Amino acid sequence: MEWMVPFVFGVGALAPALHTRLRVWSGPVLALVPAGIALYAAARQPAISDGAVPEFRASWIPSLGIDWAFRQDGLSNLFVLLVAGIGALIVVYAGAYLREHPRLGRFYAFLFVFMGAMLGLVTADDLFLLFVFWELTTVSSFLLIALDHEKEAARKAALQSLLVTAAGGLAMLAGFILLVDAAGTSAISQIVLQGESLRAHASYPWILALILLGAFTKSAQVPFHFWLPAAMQAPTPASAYLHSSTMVKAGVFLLARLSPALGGSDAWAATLLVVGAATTLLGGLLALSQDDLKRLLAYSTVSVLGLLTLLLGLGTPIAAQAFVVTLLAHAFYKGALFLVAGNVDHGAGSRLLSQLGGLREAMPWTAAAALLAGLSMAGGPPLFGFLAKETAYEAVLEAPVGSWLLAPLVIGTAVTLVFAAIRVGLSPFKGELGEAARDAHDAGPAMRLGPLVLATTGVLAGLLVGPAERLLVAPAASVVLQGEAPTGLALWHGFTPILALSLLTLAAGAFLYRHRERVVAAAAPGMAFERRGPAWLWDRGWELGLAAAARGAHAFQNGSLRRYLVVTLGVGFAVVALSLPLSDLRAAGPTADTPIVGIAASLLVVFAAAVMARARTPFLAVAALGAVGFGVSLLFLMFSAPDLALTQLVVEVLTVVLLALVLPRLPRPAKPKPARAVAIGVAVLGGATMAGASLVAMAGEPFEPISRFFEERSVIEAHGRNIVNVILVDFRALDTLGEITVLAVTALGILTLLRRRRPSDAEVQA
Amino acid sequence: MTLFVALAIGVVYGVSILLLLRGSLWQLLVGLGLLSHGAHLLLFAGGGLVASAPPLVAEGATQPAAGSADPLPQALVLTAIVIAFAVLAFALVLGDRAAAKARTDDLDAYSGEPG
Amino acid sequence: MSVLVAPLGIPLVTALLAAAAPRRAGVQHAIGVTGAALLFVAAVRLLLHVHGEGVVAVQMGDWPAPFGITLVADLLSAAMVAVSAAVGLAVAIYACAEPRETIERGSFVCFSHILMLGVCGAFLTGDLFNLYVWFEVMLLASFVLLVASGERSAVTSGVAYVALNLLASAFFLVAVGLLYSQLGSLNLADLRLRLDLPGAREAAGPAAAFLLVAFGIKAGLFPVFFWLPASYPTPAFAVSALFAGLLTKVGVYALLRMFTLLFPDPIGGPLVAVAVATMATGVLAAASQSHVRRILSFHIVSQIGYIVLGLALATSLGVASAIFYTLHHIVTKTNLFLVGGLIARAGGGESLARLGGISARGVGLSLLFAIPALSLAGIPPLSGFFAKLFLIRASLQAEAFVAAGAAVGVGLLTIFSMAKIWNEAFWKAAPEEAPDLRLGRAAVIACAGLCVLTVGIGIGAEVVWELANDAARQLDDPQEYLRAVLGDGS
Amino acid sequence: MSSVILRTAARYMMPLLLLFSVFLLWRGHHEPGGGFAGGLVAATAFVLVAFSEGPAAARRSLPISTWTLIPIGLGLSSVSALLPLLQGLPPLTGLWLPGDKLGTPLLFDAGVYATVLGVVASVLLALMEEETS
Repeated sequence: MEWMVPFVFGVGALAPALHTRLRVWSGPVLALVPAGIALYAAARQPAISDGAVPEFRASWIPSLGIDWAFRQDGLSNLFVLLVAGIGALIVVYAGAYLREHPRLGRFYAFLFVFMGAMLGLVTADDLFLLFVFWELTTVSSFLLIALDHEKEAARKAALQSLLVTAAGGLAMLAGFILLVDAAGTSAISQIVLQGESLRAHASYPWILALILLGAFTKSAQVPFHFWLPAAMQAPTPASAYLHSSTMVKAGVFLLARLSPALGGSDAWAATLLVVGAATTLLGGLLALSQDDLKRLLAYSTVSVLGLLTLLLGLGTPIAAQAFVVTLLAHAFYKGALFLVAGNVDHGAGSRLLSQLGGLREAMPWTAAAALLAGLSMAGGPPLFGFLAKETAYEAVLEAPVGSWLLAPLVIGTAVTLVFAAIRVGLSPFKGELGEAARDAHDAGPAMRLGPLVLATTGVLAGLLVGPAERLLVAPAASVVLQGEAPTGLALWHGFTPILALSLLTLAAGAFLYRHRERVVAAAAPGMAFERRGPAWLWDRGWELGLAAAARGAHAFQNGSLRRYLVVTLGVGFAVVALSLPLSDLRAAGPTADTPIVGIAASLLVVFAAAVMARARTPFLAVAALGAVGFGVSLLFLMFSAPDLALTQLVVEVLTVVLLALVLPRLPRPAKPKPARAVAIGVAVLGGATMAGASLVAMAGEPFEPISRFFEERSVIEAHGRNIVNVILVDFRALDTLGEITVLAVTALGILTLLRRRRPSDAEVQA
Repeated sequence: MTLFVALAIGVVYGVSILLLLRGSLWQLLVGLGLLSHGAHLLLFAGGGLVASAPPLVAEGATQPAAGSADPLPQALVLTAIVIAFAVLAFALVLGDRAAAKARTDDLDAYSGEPG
Repeated sequence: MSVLVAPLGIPLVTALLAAAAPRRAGVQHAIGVTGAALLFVAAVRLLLHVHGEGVVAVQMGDWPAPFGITLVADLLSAAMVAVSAAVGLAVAIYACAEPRETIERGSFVCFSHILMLGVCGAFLTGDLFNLYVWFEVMLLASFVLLVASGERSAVTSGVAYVALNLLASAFFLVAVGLLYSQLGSLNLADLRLRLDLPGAREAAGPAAAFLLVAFGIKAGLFPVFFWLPASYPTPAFAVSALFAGLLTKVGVYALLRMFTLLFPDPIGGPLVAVAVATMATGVLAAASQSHVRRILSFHIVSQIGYIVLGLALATSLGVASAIFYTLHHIVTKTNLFLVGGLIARAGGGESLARLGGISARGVGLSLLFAIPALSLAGIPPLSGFFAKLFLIRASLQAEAFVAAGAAVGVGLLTIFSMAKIWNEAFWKAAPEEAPDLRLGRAAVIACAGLCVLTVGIGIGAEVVWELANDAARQLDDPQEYLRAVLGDGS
Repeated sequence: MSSVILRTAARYMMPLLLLFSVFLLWRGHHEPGGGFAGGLVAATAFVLVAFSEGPAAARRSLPISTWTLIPIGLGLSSVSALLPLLQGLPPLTGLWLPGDKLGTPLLFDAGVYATVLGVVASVLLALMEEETS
């Protein structure tokens, strides 16, 4: 099983090349890969249902405890079967559906990357490894939604889904880190054994909140549900695969996976019940008024995802069973219906219910699949969807808390789903031929295969409920429960209240359908709300946030070098000023002598600098700068630095020459700008700080400086009596080597700049 | 003496900051030239101000006279002076080239922001 | 000894040769790529040597420490040199596909190797003033590279770059003076010993503040990062890629070195706040840009925030995370700037509004962008994911919850930025007929090589993390460093 | 600028200044002076001539281009830095001829002298040439 992910990724990488070779056969050939994996998983399933748990574990990043670890228990393998099995059908379907699409090769590649990531996600036995695959599904979903990326709507939808799910993913990562920290291991199979101690852990509330955020965004729970209908921009095969049967289930999968560890607390139950209930209800209501087949299916998917969350929140054995059955049933019928929608779109040229009708004869195969899948969705016996509805009813009726509220809510939502099922499964095919379907034709065999197989599976699973329960449902449910799963799933339990409710639901749905115009009209305001709901808030939030960021960025990095200098100097000197020990600035250093010439030189520096501050012309400023340099040179000379004095003097002469050459060529302001108050403030701060710093520098010398060594060795070992020079060319010659490199670079740089001058002058004159 | 030198350093820094913040290209360049004097003086003064005792060894002696000035800061300042000169030369030529393109003394034209 | 000298000698000699050789592109590139390759080999050799045998030091001029200048490489230095040499090699190869004029007139090969000399010198020196000198070497080389094109945007932004960086240098120089006046030494190891004596740390407080300001500006911390986004988008792509990868990271390195070796006491809250502010302002500003290299430049600021956060946490895990992040960032960011050049070439500009349809030019370019972009955005299993994972973990363990939250939020905005470039440049239909320029095989090879590194640091995160962890441990307990520099007498 | 006095002065000053600069270099190891100061003084000599007789004349007064002095200087210093490697000593180790009068540190200083002279003279002359052109 550890080979599945790299193998599928590898196939994905080769897919485009394969596609250019095989053309129309690429779909069927590529489908062999997931089909093989599905068979492999199916072959293992009997053993797994008997309690075997194949494992693989190899060390990846030992210092983090991250392993390349996989585990195939009942829940994992159920998902492997779904992902690979449906994947095979989707690949075949896509090969035909997107036959004319110029990017079919890329589509395959993305799809296989997704498939590999999804397989990894459901089998990973390491939280961080799971997260790796989690993010890869997000990225591949992004790429698939915008396969037609010339359309702006597709790009926007892709970005929106990316941001919503990535935001949740990042929160979840933080939650994982805390969880791993609390549990002391990142192995999921270990973590789920520590439920009690984890729930008592101090960071449990954070862990729970952050991980739920990740699961809810991924599984399109209210208020993050909006990205899913928008994601219907994806080509239909991707919608059927990612956005109904597999990827959106990753969130609830994670909840199911971690429910032994995190579940069972009041916070868990309350959050999942409230969010799940809100999601299922809202999804059902919003589905009522949809005209576009895919959007209708998307909202009904949201509704089912909410139901699944709600069931996990209940936490009872029967709820766990209902969870697995609902999940399976939904995967079959929703996958089928999406493909039906694709066929209708393909064959009749429209996905709008208001334009469709009477396709029964033109599209018999598709109609048959639609009917079966729709019946399952509606929960009609003897299909698997019927079982799903019955167990779900049972679970909410027996809910430990709030069944008085949950039961009517779930049943009411089920009615809306019946209504939706009839509209999708039946209405396009019966009655008169719709306006958009004059020359409709049924899809070819490759596109019939998927819907028919999926729809039939729903029937078979219903009829063979016994084996299905023993082989698929119970092993998965027992993982969720960490214990014995309930048994006794059957089509016929006698005349029970639940059966009555079930039939009532169907009847109510049919009743709504009879008055469909009024239902659709009555539900339409819901969409107005939706358009101003979380999606609107999310988009506006980004818009406003980015606009504010742009304003902020522009106000800060505002293109004023003057401002940059003020802030840099102001902040710099403020930081430094804070560090000065004002209390013990000892003014009198160890040097007692105060030669008159020294005082005069200092005052010359002060005076010349003051002149510079007031100078309005470069000429005066340069002369004053020269005077400053002369004063500094004098100070060097007075205080025992003849080398410095000499060098400074010559440099000063050369500096004046340099300035005299360049400054007159610079543009001159029309009139000088006044010194701003803030500039004066920063200057005072800087000047005072540096005066203070220099006092600090002159005050202390408690340590013997390393230069004693130079004094002792200069003559004996370095054979020079000018210690400063010996330091420069021997003791610290590396500094000097660096310095002359700097000089050389500067000269070459100036040369480069000067060479640039001439052509630009010519340009100016031209 | 330390007070006078500290005063000189403070004023040199204050004035050079003022020049940098005038928003004028030529004053920025002159200010950078002045700034280096302040840094050199501080580096130099940090080694201690010792009058009339240069770190030279008399002919025939093996060590300088006791109490002579610390040679290390002098060596550092010496290289710093030469570097500062070279950097100032580069900054001046760059300023000249930039001014030839921007054709203004207003510093805000030299901040690299488009528009 | 030669393991330490080679990373300095090779770029110096290469630069001299390039300056002396004829200014023909072919000759220059031959010298440049050979020099960069040799430097890379030398750097890897140094890393292996330090990894195997511990900290190495060599006393220049054979004068004993702390009196002469010591070159010293611990794991941090060696790793930084190695990864810098790797991106240096990639840039040298990439430059072969840059327009001839950029290379010939700007003496790119000569100056880029001097830049590498300064970078390696800064990483390898064990002496404070010598560090200043290497900073100047690097800075001057970057000045010249930045303005070599002579174009208006380059020379005008060059003024801002030069002015602000000279201010930082002045702060640095004052710090050297203060530290020497207080402690009487320049050798970093010796300074550490002196700082451990009673009263020394208080006396050195102002010097520490000056160092913080100087390296804060160099590293591009909030609120003193102005010079960076102003100048990085202007020069040739090979140049800005070199800057993006290396310049700020030398500042970061200096911060890491100073505030572990010399001043190990945590700065704490204020620095965490600065780090968070750096992350946030950088990423928010990036989100509002619509020019490829401006977006990327602001992201450098943001990523520097992450790195400094690791340092600010002042835990061993935090420092190790910071080192890991730095290594990842150097590779990834250099690559993004290089690929930015390919995008500009393929789409005829850098403004997102005018770009489009690049994904139609083939899978290759798309992948070259997607890998570093996804890595920067922190998508697993690429290097950036682990970098963020380590950092968030370190923050949570240090109970810096706000910082961890900020790291997560900034991560989301980074994803947004990268997706924005992707949406606009790659997916949007091309607004106008883009010139069908050739990308240049050398450029593609360089980018692909860095992509492999990014994936490698991700998949092989264990190796790099071990390295970062060991490096952090050496910083945490400097005994080995001190012994290597000062001998057993310390 | 080019008054007769200046020109005459420059003509006599130039060799004197150059001589003085070499003297500074030579004695620098023992008395104030050295490569930096020497190189700077030599550069002023060129600037002086350039001011009085124009940059072209200043260039003519030296047999080689001021630009070539830079790599020569850097080369001299680098060679003296790397020479000790041949003996297995760390770079920049001082090697002295018998008598301790001549050694690699002096060669190094000569490199400094040449580099400083080359850089300063080249830059200033180039700027002045621009001015006159």
